[in-house]
Amino acid sequence: MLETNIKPSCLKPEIQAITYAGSGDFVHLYMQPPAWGYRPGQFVMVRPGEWGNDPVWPRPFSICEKTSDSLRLFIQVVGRGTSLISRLQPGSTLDMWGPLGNGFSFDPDVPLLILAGGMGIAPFIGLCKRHPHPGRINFLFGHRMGIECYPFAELPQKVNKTHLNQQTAGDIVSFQKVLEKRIRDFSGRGRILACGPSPFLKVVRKYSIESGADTWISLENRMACGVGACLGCVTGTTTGEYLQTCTHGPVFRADEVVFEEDDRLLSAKPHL
Amino acid sequence: MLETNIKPSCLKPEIQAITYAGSGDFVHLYMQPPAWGYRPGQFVMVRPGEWGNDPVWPRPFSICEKTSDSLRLFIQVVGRGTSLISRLQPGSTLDMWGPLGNGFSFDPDVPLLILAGGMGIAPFIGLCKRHPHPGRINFLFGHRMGIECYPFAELPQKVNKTHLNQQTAGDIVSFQKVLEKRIRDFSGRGRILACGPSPFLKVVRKYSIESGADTWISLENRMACGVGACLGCVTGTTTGEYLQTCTHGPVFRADEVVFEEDDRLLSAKPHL
Amino acid sequence: MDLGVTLGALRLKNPIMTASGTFGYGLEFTSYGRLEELGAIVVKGLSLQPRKGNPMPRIAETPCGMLNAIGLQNIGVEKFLQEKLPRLPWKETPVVVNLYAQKAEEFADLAAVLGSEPGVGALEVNISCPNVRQGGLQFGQNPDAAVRVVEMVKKNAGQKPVIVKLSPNVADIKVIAGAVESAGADIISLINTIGGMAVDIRTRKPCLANAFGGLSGPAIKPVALKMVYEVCSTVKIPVIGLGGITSARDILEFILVGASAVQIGTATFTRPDKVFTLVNELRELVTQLEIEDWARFRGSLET
Amino acid sequence: MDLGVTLGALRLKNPIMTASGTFGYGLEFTSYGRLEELGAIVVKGLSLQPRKGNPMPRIAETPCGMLNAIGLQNIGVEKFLQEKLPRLPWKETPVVVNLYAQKAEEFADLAAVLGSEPGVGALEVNISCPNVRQGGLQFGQNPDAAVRVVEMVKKNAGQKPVIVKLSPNVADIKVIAGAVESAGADIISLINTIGGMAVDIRTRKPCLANAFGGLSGPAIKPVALKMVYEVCSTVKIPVIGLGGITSARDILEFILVGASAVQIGTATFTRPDKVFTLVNELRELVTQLEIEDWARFRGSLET
Ligand SMILES: Cc1cc2nc3c(=O)[nH]c(=O)nc-3n(C[C@H](O)[C@H](O)[C@H](O)COP(=O)(O)OP(=O)(O)OC[C@H]3O[C@@H](n4cnc5c(N)ncnc54)[C@H](O)[C@@H]3O)c2cc1C
Ligand SMILES: Cc1cc2nc3c(=O)[nH]c(=O)nc-3n(C[C@H](O)[C@H](O)[C@H](O)COP(=O)(O)OP(=O)(O)OC[C@H]3O[C@@H](n4cnc5c(N)ncnc54)[C@H](O)[C@@H]3O)c2cc1C
Ligand SMILES: Cc1cc2nc3c(=O)[nH]c(=O)nc-3n(C[C@H](O)[C@H](O)[C@H](O)COP(=O)(O)O)c2cc1C
Ligand SMILES: Cc1cc2nc3c(=O)[nH]c(=O)nc-3n(C[C@H](O)[C@H](O)[C@H](O)COP(=O)(O)O)c2cc1C
Ligand code: FES
Ligand code: FES
Repeated sequence: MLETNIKPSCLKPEIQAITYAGSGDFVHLYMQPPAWGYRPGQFVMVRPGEWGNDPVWPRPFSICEKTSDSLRLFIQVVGRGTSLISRLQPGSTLDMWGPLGNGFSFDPDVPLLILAGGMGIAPFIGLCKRHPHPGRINFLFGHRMGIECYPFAELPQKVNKTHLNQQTAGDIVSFQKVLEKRIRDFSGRGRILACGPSPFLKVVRKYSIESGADTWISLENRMACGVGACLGCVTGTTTGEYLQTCTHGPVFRADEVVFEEDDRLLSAKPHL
Repeated sequence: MLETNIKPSCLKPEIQAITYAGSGDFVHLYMQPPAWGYRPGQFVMVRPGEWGNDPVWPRPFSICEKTSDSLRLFIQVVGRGTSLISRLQPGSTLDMWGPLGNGFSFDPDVPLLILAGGMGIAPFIGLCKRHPHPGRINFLFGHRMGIECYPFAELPQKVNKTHLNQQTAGDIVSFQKVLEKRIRDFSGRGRILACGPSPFLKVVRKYSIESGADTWISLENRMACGVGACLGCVTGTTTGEYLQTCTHGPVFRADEVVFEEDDRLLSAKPHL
Repeated sequence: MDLGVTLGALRLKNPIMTASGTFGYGLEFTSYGRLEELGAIVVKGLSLQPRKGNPMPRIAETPCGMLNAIGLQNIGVEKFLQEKLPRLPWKETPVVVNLYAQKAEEFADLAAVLGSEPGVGALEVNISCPNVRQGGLQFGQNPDAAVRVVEMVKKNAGQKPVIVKLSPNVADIKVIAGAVESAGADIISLINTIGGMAVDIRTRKPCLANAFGGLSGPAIKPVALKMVYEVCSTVKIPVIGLGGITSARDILEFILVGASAVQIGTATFTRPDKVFTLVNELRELVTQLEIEDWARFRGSLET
Repeated sequence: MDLGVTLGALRLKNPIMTASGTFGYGLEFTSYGRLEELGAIVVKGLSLQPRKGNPMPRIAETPCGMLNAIGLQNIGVEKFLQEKLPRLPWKETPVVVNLYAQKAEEFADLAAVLGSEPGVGALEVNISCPNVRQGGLQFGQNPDAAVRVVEMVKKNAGQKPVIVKLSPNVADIKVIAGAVESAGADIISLINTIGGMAVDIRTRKPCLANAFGGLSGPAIKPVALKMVYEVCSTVKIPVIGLGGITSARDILEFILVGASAVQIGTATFTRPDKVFTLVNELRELVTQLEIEDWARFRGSLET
């Protein structure tokens, strides 16, 4: 699973296709494939050429999958930027740089428990498809929209997968119970990888620390540069530092990061 | 020729079609037709919904033609706004208000000499097509790009028309000579209507004043509101006032307006 | 919820006012909406005598904003009172007259003319225009000069509420806000435009004949929001917030930091019925967010 | 044409510098371009001791711009000199160290540490950070305090050119520019960010943990251009212009109003190779406009 050619570059790929799943808010964006390889959990920064001066920032997206034909992102429309992206036309170009961040690291021979919340499924599509032993993967997926919105069905047959719909407050409580049980049961048997909205990651982190599980979580902090320069995306760590999520992460050991009291970032987060 | 229902309104028409003539820089934009009538020389302000916060201003365009099927604008790409407009897709919507300004007024029974420079042809397409006696129209058209870029061939057969290509400095000089001769010859025989870039209008104005011709020119000042409120589009008049081009114009008697020494507006004007 | 707000003696049926200079004399917009539905109409800055304004070009587009240097072209206060005001629905919607003068005494004279006009709902004293050589910033950047103007206007304005419009072109907005409050201002409005410039590298000339202009539009919203917040934390009188507002969300942002009402300026150029549609959008958003009354929402920002 | 410019003792192979805080320590960008091709590299603001910076969130997007309140997180000057500077191509491209301190004495100490470092091309004294409680604007808004800092830095900086970076959050930029020139500044750079704020109407909290932040990006270009023009008309020392630059055209606009060089800040976030590609774009535009030398083009604006 270790890629050797992971030198990031800044490209101007053309959009090959845009498809929608379940609703117009769930977008699969296919672009000309870059020359680089990547590690699942790494991401790219994307900024369509036509944005001109507004919005100023690019938007970070996990690399969902890369084949010899294309690079694919899986994007949910949650605000202005993603809404503009969802209306792009094939043939138009993007500014794109990556692969960025550290990505998930794991031993393919060791069992994996993957915990994905909503759009947190994106990096695991490529991961599971490329995994040499998909039978060693346990996959728990929590989602709020209909399952047809997510590429859940694409996960290899052999992956041991469950999905849980969360519509009501009751659903969320029972999902958290399932999460707790799975984490406790799995602790000591392999590595746990988690990606999803911050409230979800907070819960995963809590149970992981309590049960001493070897859990790695991928953060979705707001980002401006993606390359470690602006210090806008930092996360607090247990050593009392602020580390750039874009370069030191987005994947951190669950017990290494601190979620600040301040939950402004989370409050408006619509995707799970 | 007098329209009765000219009450402006603010609409959100859908784009029906975009076609290009001669080059991708010459755009015919067809929209759902508004309920109002208009007078040739009137214009609309247009701002695509997707512009968000940037660019801030709408863009003014002469009403090229209105049929029961559609409202049509003829637009040359000269900068950021027109470039964005040229890439709009059918089905997307625009904020549009109009009809604005005074438009050309003339007696259909009196001969007309129309002088159009470049995109200044736009308002005259509808005018000539609706004119009850096109045989009474003399049409002189100066253009810099190939004639296939302009809807010149659409002018009714009976219109007595000439076009002159201006590629070189020499062409411009000889075009100005033709202009002078035509204006002098026509003076006293009817009304002259002119539309085009400011350097062209300056020349038309000069010869018209010299020969005492009854000439009306349509100005293309930069506009923000289009409704007389911002005072950003004013033109100096011989009475020493500043009048809003968008409401008191865009059509003025040639001897009524003053072109300010300051030619900042003109300098960057690419369209003739 | 009732959208109405009260700013001292000034009662508005909703917090949405037009911003001076972007809504003409109001009558330009009758084709696009019902003036009666607005919170208030603020008209173009008026001076004692008509003014011709600055030479052209007067406006330039900038990223998410614009520069203007109109130079306060206006028909003069008399002509306004005779020809425009009677045609405005001032009984239903307060008409606020924005005042411009070059000397404190002239401001006082304007106030005297307007103070007894039944159709005038309030005076807005513009001590913040960056586009005129005299009488703009010299008051807005100088607390003592500002105090003098405000005191003189107050003396002549009769019962009319006096709004003082502040300039953002200062190091600390709280100082001038405190000064005009102590001088007797009934209401503060801010911000006016921020000084700016645009140039053309081909002609090597400024894009505006006046060289400098005032920056407005969405670009300046963060600056406006901060200053409105600071002023609201400083003064006790009601504050009208403006600068780059384009949406109902923007309006609530200004109220959240403490404004009692807002003004819509450059956004009017994006669509002439903008200010009218905002009234409905605001009503919907307030319902959606379950805001129950302005008093509890206003200034409820947690810091 | 040779794009090289000379700012007193500072020679750049082209006028394009990076802006402090938007280019990290430079090394973050080696995958995206050759640092050797830049006019100069200005690194993140450094203090004597490492700083943790402000709590999160620290950044917010705004129309055509952004707010930041990083709070000068940095690794401290010593670590920079040991771990970063040796890996930068300082022989080919001057490395400018941006200084932050809370007291004039600390600025002097920083200058003493850096003054004898061969790898340091110039010092940029940041007296304009709006995001820290102490040591930012208290110098940048107060000519006397600014003069004191500049004099103390100059005393310790040896032969290194001292750039003083000004804040736009003042009533009259010419006053502070004149003061720092008279205090011995070799070069002035401006503008730093404009104070601003963003709030979230749902959570009713500021979007930044620090409540206030600094506004940067295209939104502020007109403000920057005006202030650079004003400073260039006031002082005799070279001026570095910045604020919202995203294109070669923007660069020429700043040079047209008098700047000798420019810095690229927020635009770097739109594409990490931006500053590198701008060098080529500038070369092309200069050729297209038939600009023959900087000396004749610089400050040639006709007003
Ligand atoms: C490493 C990483 C990987 C990600 N992978 C995916 C993915 O595969 N698919 C996907 O749909 N989304 C992904 N996201 C989230 C995605 O970047 C945001 O949803 C997107 O930037 C929102 O942009 P917007 O303009 O539509 O929203 P905005 O209108 O800007 O804001 C809407 C909401 O999104 C949050 N947000 C805004 N910008 C960012 C940002 N730059 N980073 C994080 N949150 C932001 C805001 O706080 C707000 O709550 C990822 C984020 C990170 C950091
Ligand atoms: C009453 C009127 C009728 C017009 N009719 C037509 C028409 O039928 N077809 C057509 O192609 N063009 C017409 N124009 C001109 C058209 O409005 C401008 O070409 C357009 O606004 C340029 O927008 P931009 O963003 O592409 O250019 P920018 O990038 O903004 O600027 C490019 C050039 O256009 C000039 N310009 C910019 N904005 C305006 C503006 N609002 N008004 C005038 N000039 C401007 C600038 O000074 C600059 O020289 C008309 C203008 C007016 C005032
Ligand atoms: C074209 C124009 C003309 C203006 N004229 C005036 C004026 O006469 N008096 C005044 O107090 N403010 C005037 N202003 C400032 C606005 O009222 C407002 O303070 C500023 O534009 C910021 O708000 P906005 O961003 O919503 O436009 C003018 C602004 C513009 C754009
Ligand atoms: C994220 C960020 C961090 C910054 N950090 C610093 C800093 O450490 N020191 C400094 O002098 N300026 C700092 N600035 C200000 C920039 O150097 C620059 O003055 C400002 O952003 C305006 O330029 P721009 O519009 O091109 O970004 C920072 C700006 C941003 C956006
Ligand atoms: S996004 Fe800039 S440091 Fe991470
Ligand atoms: S464009 Fe606003 S007054 Fe004419």
